[in-house]
Amino acid sequence: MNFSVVGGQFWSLMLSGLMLGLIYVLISLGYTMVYGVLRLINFANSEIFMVATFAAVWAETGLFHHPITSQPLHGFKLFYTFVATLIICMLASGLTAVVVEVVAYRRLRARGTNRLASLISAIGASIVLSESARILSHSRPQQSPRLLEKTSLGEFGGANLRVDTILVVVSALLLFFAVDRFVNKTRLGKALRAVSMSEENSKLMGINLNRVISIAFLIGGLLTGAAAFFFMTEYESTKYNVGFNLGLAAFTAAVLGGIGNLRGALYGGIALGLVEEFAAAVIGSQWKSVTVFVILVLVLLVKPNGLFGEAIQQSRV
Amino acid sequence: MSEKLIELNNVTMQFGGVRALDEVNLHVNKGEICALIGPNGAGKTTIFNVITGVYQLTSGSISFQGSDLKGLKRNIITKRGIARTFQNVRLFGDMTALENVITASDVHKKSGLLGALFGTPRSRREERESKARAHELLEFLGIDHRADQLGKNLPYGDQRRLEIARALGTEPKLLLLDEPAAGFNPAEKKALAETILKIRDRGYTVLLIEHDMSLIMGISDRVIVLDFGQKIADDLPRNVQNDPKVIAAYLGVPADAS
Amino acid sequence: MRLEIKDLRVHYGKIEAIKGISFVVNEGEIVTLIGANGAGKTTTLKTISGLRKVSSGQILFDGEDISNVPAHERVDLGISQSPEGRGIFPGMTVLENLEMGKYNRKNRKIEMNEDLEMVYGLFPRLKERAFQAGGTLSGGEQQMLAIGRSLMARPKVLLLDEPSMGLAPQMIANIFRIITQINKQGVTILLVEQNAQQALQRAHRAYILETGNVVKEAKAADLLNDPAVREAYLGTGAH
Amino acid sequence: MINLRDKGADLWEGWNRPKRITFVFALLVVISLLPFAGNFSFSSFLNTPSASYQDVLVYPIGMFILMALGLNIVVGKSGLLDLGYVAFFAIGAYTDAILTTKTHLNTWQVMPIGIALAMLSGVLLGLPTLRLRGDYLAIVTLGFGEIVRIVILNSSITGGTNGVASIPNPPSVLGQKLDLNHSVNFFWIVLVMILLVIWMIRRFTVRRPGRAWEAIRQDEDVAILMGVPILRYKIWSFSIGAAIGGAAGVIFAAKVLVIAPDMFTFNVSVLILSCVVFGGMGNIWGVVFGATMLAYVPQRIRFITNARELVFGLVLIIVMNLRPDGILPRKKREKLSARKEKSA
Repeated sequence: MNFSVVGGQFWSLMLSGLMLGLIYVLISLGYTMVYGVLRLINFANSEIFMVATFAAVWAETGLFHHPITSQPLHGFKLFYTFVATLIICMLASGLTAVVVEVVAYRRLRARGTNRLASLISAIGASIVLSESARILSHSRPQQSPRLLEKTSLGEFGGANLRVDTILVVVSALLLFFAVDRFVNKTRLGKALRAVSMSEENSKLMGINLNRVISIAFLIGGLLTGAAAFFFMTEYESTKYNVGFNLGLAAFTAAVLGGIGNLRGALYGGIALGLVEEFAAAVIGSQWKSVTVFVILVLVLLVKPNGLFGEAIQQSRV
Repeated sequence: MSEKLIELNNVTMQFGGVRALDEVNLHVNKGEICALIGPNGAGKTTIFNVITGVYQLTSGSISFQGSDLKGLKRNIITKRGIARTFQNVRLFGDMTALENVITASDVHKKSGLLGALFGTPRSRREERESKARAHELLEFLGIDHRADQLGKNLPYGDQRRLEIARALGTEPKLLLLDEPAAGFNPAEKKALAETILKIRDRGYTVLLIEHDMSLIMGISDRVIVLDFGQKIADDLPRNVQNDPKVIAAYLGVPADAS
Repeated sequence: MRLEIKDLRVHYGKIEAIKGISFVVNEGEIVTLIGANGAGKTTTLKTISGLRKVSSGQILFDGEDISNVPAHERVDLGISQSPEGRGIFPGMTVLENLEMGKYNRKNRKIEMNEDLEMVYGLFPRLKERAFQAGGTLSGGEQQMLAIGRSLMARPKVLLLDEPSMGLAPQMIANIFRIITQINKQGVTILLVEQNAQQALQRAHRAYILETGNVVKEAKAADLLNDPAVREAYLGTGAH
Repeated sequence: MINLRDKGADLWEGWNRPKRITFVFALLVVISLLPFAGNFSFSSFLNTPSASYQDVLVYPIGMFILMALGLNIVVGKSGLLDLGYVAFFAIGAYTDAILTTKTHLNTWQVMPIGIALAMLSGVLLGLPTLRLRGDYLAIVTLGFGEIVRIVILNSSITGGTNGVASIPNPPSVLGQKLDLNHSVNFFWIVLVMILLVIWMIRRFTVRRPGRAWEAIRQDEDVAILMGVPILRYKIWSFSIGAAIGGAAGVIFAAKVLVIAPDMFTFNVSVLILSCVVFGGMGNIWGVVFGATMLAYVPQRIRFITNARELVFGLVLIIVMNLRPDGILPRKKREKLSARKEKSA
């Protein structure tokens, strides 16, 4: 235990916690979207994340042929790589999510089999994804080129305000508010909310249930893909099992905020990111995931509806 | 004065903006067949759910055999002597009829896992007794020939009868029947009426929700009418049938009268 | 737009809930199905709107068999159902609920204000509460919202499931007055109701249902004092 | 598709007592002689590319069957999805590894300790989490499995990444040596454990605990309204499953002599779950069949070995979509007498 660390690094821990938290937020929306319409946990979401990290590596090295060096990109090159890779990541995971829904959920739902069955088939899908990646990548970590300069823009209370961190934080926040707006203001978004409140009454409104469910998977996937892209720009390395810990953490964030609740996911993700960074600083980074797990169990015990569970009725997806 | 078995005092149940039960007072006497009727959405099944502990009361209290049921776990309430059937049949479909009943009668058994593992004398005796008693209950409901069939494979009528047998398996003092005649033809209804009377004659107290008025009028000692979450009548069947408030609740009042 | 039900059978799990019923709703009519609980009224409506599967028989809408059309497409055809009880979206505002009613309409945007005004005209209460969450409304207001929402789709046939359920008498009379008004604006109405007095006063024709069968068909007015009605609800020996 | 289990059950019910006893006895003899089947030239195909047939019988086949039977109590019988089953296996294995290397206790003396520790951790995990709905439970157990691995990885007593080496073999039983050259004896030990577990499950199934589990699996809400103390029975189910996992872990450590954290990943939990699901949740023979197939086939066919988990994933998806009840599903049957009556 080393509490003295916290004092000196307070603001830099805050910043890195915020960034990690926002990545969690985006992934946890993958869980939350699906949970909202199906009342089921999308077990494969962690692997949908992994797929997008691989897509990022492929796009940056395979498609744009950027060498793996510590030299950041500049100018137009940076711009098109950033935008194109982000889009490719989002599409990769969005499509994967839609396929997972068709393969692992749709048929079982039509048959009305029990929850255990769809849970197990989703686990199956998640294993297929991660194992395919393992075999294709020969279990080796995949490096991605440096996109952004890791230089400081200035200091704030001892924290380095780095370009990349700030860009990730800002983009993630923008994406979150875009989704929040989408769900609350657009016709499709409202259909998502309607289905989460009552399937039967949604049908009476003329809503095509299968389509809405696919869209929930798609949006969840797109966001998870964006999270994967930000993760790669920041950490620059991935492996076939990268989704496991991140998935667990993001799920914890979703539960923390009250699963199925958009704003809850935002608060839950940020809170978890901060707690994790501080815990890592104080008790050692190898205990990061233990912290996550302990928080998960505590929340489920004390407030099974999440910390922001009360709001569920209002802003459920 | 007959003895009150269960008593609901000012029971209120609120869901969101809607009051499903509004200050309801009612009781069931020991040994009677009491019917609970009322239009759709009047709160009848909600009464069953608050009695069996499925819902926590918003306010009010329920006393059973003189003691408060507040805060008791659902399985303990069953153990105290309240058992129920369900509006939509909810059997253990993958168990045989016999196992369904034995599972319910396990509530009063003492032997645990070690007993089961090593086949202690008590465990063997209890298993024997349960089995005999379950057969006896199935016999009583007229479905003992179905004992070894799976719940889900039983014909509909026998599923309903099995639900009653299962509820009786817990040795209840109060038996709650939720629309036991739903989907029955007249002959089946008649047979069911006789069964309910026989159940009462065995010493059980019955509270039933039912829509078939002729069935209710034929067997109940007392009828309680709910409307809009409130009790609007509590009387002998004949009186209830001619109570203007009850008729209005069911048939509505003419437009000009309101 | 004529709605014709031919020898319809519906199973609910193992129970045959509807045992071969036939009836007709002509254009411009209010037809009511009355009968005690468990007679199969709600199941009939849900089958017409597509929420329940048909076991056998036909649902003819304007002469076409729609029994295999998915529920969400039937709305586009012009069949709207206002569900039993509190079938609104509790977490959405009144306005959002009403907007959902137009979910699939082609001229959604153009017609929106017009239709909102129409619904607000019928139920001024909803306008006052436009920005309040549906779940916080009283039972009567929720019922108004459910009816108003189904009108937003500009249905040709409106299916009303127990609009009086759980309402105070004053409110019941009010709702039924509005139902007549809607009908006068040209909407054909199939009304399922337990409150027989009101339903029979407002409807043109009526069918009495008993345990999944039609037992009687008549002009609504003729049934008002028919002992058969009372019998259907309160059993034999009532008097 | 025909239900093989029902066919088998019909046959069994048609027999009288002496016939049944003869059959069981014969079956046991055949099974215990299985290790020798690889010795003949005509059956040498049983040997797998990586290991001798006798070794494969012990690990993975025997161990898989044992663990799958344990997990089956939790998932198949009581309907609780446990994705962290590997944790109990790891606890058993490390208990044996640490105690036999650092104390004078031998494997058989450690066995009850390993079982007790696994059970205890099952209870500790179960108490707070078994109140949760199914999918939450799945995630929490998954997390638990991971936590146990991380703790092992980061503790000094467990040897961290390197694990524990030179774990002693168990002492001889009835004069039969248990070491690398005597896989047959290990097989017999595991066989006895499997038989014990089967005996236990059968006892529970026909009596009160089995009914309670079955009721919880089918309809938890009704079960509690019929008076079943569901939390208590869930915890029993959980901890008995854990105990079997722990026992398997102890024997595993004693057989392989070296254990390391990477033997106890999430994949193991999934693998055992696949065995249960593939064979038929809730049915002993289905589980035994599933475990045998999924343990042996990837060993035998080399190209699958690398893609083993991938195949398991596919198995889960395909089986759930096509036969949600597995290859040999749980009791769909009624006693012969009941069916005769119906058709009559």
